[in-house]
Amino acid sequence: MSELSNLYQQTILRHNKSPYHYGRPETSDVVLEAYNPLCGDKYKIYLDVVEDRIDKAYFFGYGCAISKASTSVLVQRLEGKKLSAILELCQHFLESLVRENADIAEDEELAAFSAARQFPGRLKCASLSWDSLIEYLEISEE
Amino acid sequence: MSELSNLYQQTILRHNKSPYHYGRPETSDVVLEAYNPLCGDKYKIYLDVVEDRIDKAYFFGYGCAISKASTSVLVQRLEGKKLSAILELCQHFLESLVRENADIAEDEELAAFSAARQFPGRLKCASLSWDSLIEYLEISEE
Amino acid sequence: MITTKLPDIRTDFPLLCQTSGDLAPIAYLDNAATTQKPQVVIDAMHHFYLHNNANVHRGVYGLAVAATQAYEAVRDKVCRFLNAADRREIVFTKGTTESINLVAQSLGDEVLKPGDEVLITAMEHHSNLIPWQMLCKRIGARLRVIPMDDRGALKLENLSDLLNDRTRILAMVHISNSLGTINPVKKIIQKAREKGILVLVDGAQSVAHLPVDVQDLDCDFFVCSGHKLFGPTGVGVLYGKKSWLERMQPYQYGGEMIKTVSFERSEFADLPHKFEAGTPNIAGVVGLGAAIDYIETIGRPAICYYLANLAEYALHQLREIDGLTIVGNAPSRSCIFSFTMEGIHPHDVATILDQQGVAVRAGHHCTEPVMDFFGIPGTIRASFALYNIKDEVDRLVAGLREAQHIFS
Amino acid sequence: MITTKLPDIRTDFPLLCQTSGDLAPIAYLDNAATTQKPQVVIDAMHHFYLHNNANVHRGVYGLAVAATQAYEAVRDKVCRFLNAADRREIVFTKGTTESINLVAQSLGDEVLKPGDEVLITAMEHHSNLIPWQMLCKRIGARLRVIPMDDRGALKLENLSDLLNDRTRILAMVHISNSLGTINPVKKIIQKAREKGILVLVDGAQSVAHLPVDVQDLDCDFFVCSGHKLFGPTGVGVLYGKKSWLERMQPYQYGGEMIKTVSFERSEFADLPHKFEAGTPNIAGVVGLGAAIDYIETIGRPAICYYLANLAEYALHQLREIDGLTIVGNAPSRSCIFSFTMEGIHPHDVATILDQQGVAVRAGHHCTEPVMDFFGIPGTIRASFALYNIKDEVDRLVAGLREAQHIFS
Ligand SMILES: Cc1ncc(COP(=O)(O)O)c(C=O)c1O
Ligand SMILES: Cc1ncc(COP(=O)(O)O)c(C=O)c1O
Repeated sequence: MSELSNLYQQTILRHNKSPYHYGRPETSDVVLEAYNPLCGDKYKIYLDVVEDRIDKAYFFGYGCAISKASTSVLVQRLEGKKLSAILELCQHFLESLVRENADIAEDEELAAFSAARQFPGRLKCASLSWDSLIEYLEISEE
Repeated sequence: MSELSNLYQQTILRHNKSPYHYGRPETSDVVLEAYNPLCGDKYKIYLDVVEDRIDKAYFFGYGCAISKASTSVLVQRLEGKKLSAILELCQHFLESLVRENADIAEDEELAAFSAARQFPGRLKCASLSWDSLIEYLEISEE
Repeated sequence: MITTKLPDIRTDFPLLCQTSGDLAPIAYLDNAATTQKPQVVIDAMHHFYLHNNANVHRGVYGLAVAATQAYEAVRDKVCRFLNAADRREIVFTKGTTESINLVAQSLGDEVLKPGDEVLITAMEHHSNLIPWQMLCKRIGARLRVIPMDDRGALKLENLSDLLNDRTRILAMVHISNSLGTINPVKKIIQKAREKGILVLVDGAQSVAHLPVDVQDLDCDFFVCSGHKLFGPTGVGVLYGKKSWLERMQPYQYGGEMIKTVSFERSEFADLPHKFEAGTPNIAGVVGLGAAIDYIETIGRPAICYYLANLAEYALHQLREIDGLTIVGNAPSRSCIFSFTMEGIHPHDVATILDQQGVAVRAGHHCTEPVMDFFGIPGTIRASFALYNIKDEVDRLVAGLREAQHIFS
Repeated sequence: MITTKLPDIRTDFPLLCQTSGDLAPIAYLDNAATTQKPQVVIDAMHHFYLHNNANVHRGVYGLAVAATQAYEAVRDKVCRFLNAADRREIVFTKGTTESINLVAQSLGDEVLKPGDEVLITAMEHHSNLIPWQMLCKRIGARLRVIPMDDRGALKLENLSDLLNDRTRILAMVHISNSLGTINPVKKIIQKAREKGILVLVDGAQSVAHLPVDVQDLDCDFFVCSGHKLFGPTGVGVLYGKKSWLERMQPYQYGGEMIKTVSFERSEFADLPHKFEAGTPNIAGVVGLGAAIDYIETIGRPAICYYLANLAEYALHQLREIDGLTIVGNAPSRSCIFSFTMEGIHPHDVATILDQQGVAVRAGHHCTEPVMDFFGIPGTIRASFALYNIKDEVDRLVAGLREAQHIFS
């Protein structure tokens, strides 16, 4: 059961129970949808963007502990950051789901999801919201 | 090669080479078609029926040695016979293709086709025209 | 022989006996998705490829004749297995989904006019829903639904409204793959017959659980998949009454399904070949034959009885777990259990069970409208087959408690 | 490595090594109908059922993930094997026949209007003829045919007439299964492209003989069958350019091919799943993957070169036989030989050969119009694969002489 406790460790369970900025703001500049048709997990991510920075981030929706916690830690890391830095972070995080990534390994909360490497059936749960955000960032970059 | 020479024995080769009443009469009472869509063999059988007897029989068409010889020996045995006797003969012949049939075993020419029992892929060739005739006889009986 | 104990058949299924390190063998509880294969089925296909492999129907040489005989012998077997009246009523397809699409496509234009109605139930698998939905859309017909109650049992009070003068086709699942409900298909078919409505029964789940007699049911079509019946993937069955199959257009065109062909026109072959265009899954059909032999050696009444007992035990054990809600509590049920757990998402439950060697499915089980009805995004589903044992129920329950512990 | 001698691979194919009594092993010369399977292919399926068997795509547990990975890995393999640009352009079907029917059905209404034309060749297999014939009939379009000369080579002089403003689809066989002709598909495709005509290539015979590069060919669709490629029955491939596949309607409806479903409407999944409704032939796909690995170990250029040599030898030997007429003498030919024998019906030849352990096919080979063109009801066909050897050509020739002897 050691691999297992690695995936369902305190970080993830805690974020699942008390997700960061979980709710629907009345207004927001950007609303992203992260949806996995295979399992039905679906989140809305609400962003306020000021110039090239994200000012406020919220999310709301339904899904498993992994996808919910992963969205929560994502949202928590967005506020105040530059879009370019966020894109880089997302890319590092996605890499960490496939192989060791030094930047992520140092961030204890993000590193918790690396255990998903042992659970290929759950990788998409960890990456779901990050994938949507990358898509948005890449489109706005163009 | 002993099974083989059993199938392609003199009777069959001879009838294939010089089939009995092979040709198209100018008129005839009944024309039957014996057609195997799987291999393309196709014969027309021309019958003159007088009361409950077959008076004249001819055939014409194209097919393998087995089907041609089998049609030839069939046609040869029709003339002058009562329809009911022909039906019985046909049934005995078809049986002889599946298992020993005493009546057929005595008729050297017909018995030649019993070797087809060893060649399930060729059974239909031996029975083709006989099947069509039975179908016709059964319908006219009704 | 009717007994709560099946002969010790687990060892017939090699995958169920695999161990790695000191882990217990897998408790495979996803049989509604696909079943494991007994060694005899694997061997039958192996034997076919080693000794009989050739294309069917047109070959003169011995090997091709042997292949054809092996293939056609299974048609006879399926005919007996479903108690069809005529072997030509058995068409081999690649699975339940293809069988249903074939009927919807080939029969649709024959029987359906704008304004007509097709009736399904509230618990259909997507495979028995979307083909009819698309057909109705194409023709301008109306898709109607027999509703269910919150136990997941069909509500039949208004059946005579739903089976009305415009109803042409009734397509319904025999056993629900997400609720476990066993529908009273025979009774419903009788009602439909009185009004001359054509009936298709989706037997994907039922063939492995119940003895099926298509003449007794008196359905027009019955469909199922080999892979849910201990047979190989890629092979399925369409049973259809001859009078219907004869009226229907071919579904696919190609080799083996024709009488004559020219550039101007083609004439189609007789049943069942009219519906079997191209080289079929010959080895797969042979494997299906071995699966049927296997099932008949054990006996379907024995299987049915055994599973009923196992279901009772499982139901009792699952009900003991606080915070577990069974979805699907119809009075007549099979050995398929869907449930949710308070505060834990189905996927998390499935992962935690997997780590304990218990394989269950999580999700909507290709029945989204069922999930919508219950207002849930998905369930955990444990589905049992003849080789499952009480010990595996216990392992499931222990795993569920562990999940609760982790999420507590 | 280019050599006239392939490594000694016969022993890889267990059926080819079976002997009974003191009979020689079978000389299997019906490879255009279906090929024999190497042990590695049989073992791959065996291994799948023993270790990985589960349904694909939706399972969370390890077994289901392993099954999904095994299945999807073959998509990558096929993608590389055909050199497709994108793995989503590879759709698994049950065979060539289904692949063609899928395209004709799902694309037909998209591109074809009354009065339009579909162009095929005079040497199409029924599978690449009837689907277009029926489509044309349904739409009110016209089916036209690229003619051939009496060697069985396409007559391309009037190609620009045939590829005209009304032509929407060109469907043609790469290697004729009854004549052995290798068609200059690349050259023809270029002409079609200039006019924006959509092209489907029937590669049922070519994939086992030639290296195929769909991007180099620049065809819109390429179709083939696993069982003619040393893989299992019941699995085939449809390659289609993404832009086309995206425009096309799904062919079958059911599980796995949807995004969301309600009783009112359904939204379909992305490529390639949109075209893979229902449980696929998972073990069959895994077997196909092993077959591709096997072919690539030997190398397609080596196979191609080996077969060209064998073809030359066979052609020379057959020409030596008086009273034997080869049907199909195109300058560019593969290792498939059709012929007739004076005074002996093809079926009789095949039976006599069978008794000598030589398996050939007799009949119209699902190309009736080709037989009509040559004014014959059928031919004897000997078709060779990479495991065939010169000794088998000699056995064929000896058998043919024996047939002549019997009928003399
Ligand atoms: C050229 C050609 N096209 C299509 C087919 C049909 O293939 P399948 O029967 O595997 O669907 C064949 C096989 O006979 C063929 O040779
Ligand atoms: C009730 C029901 N119908 C249809 C299907 C579809 O079967 P297949 O995927 O074998 O085509 C299934 C299998 O999931 C099922 O359970």
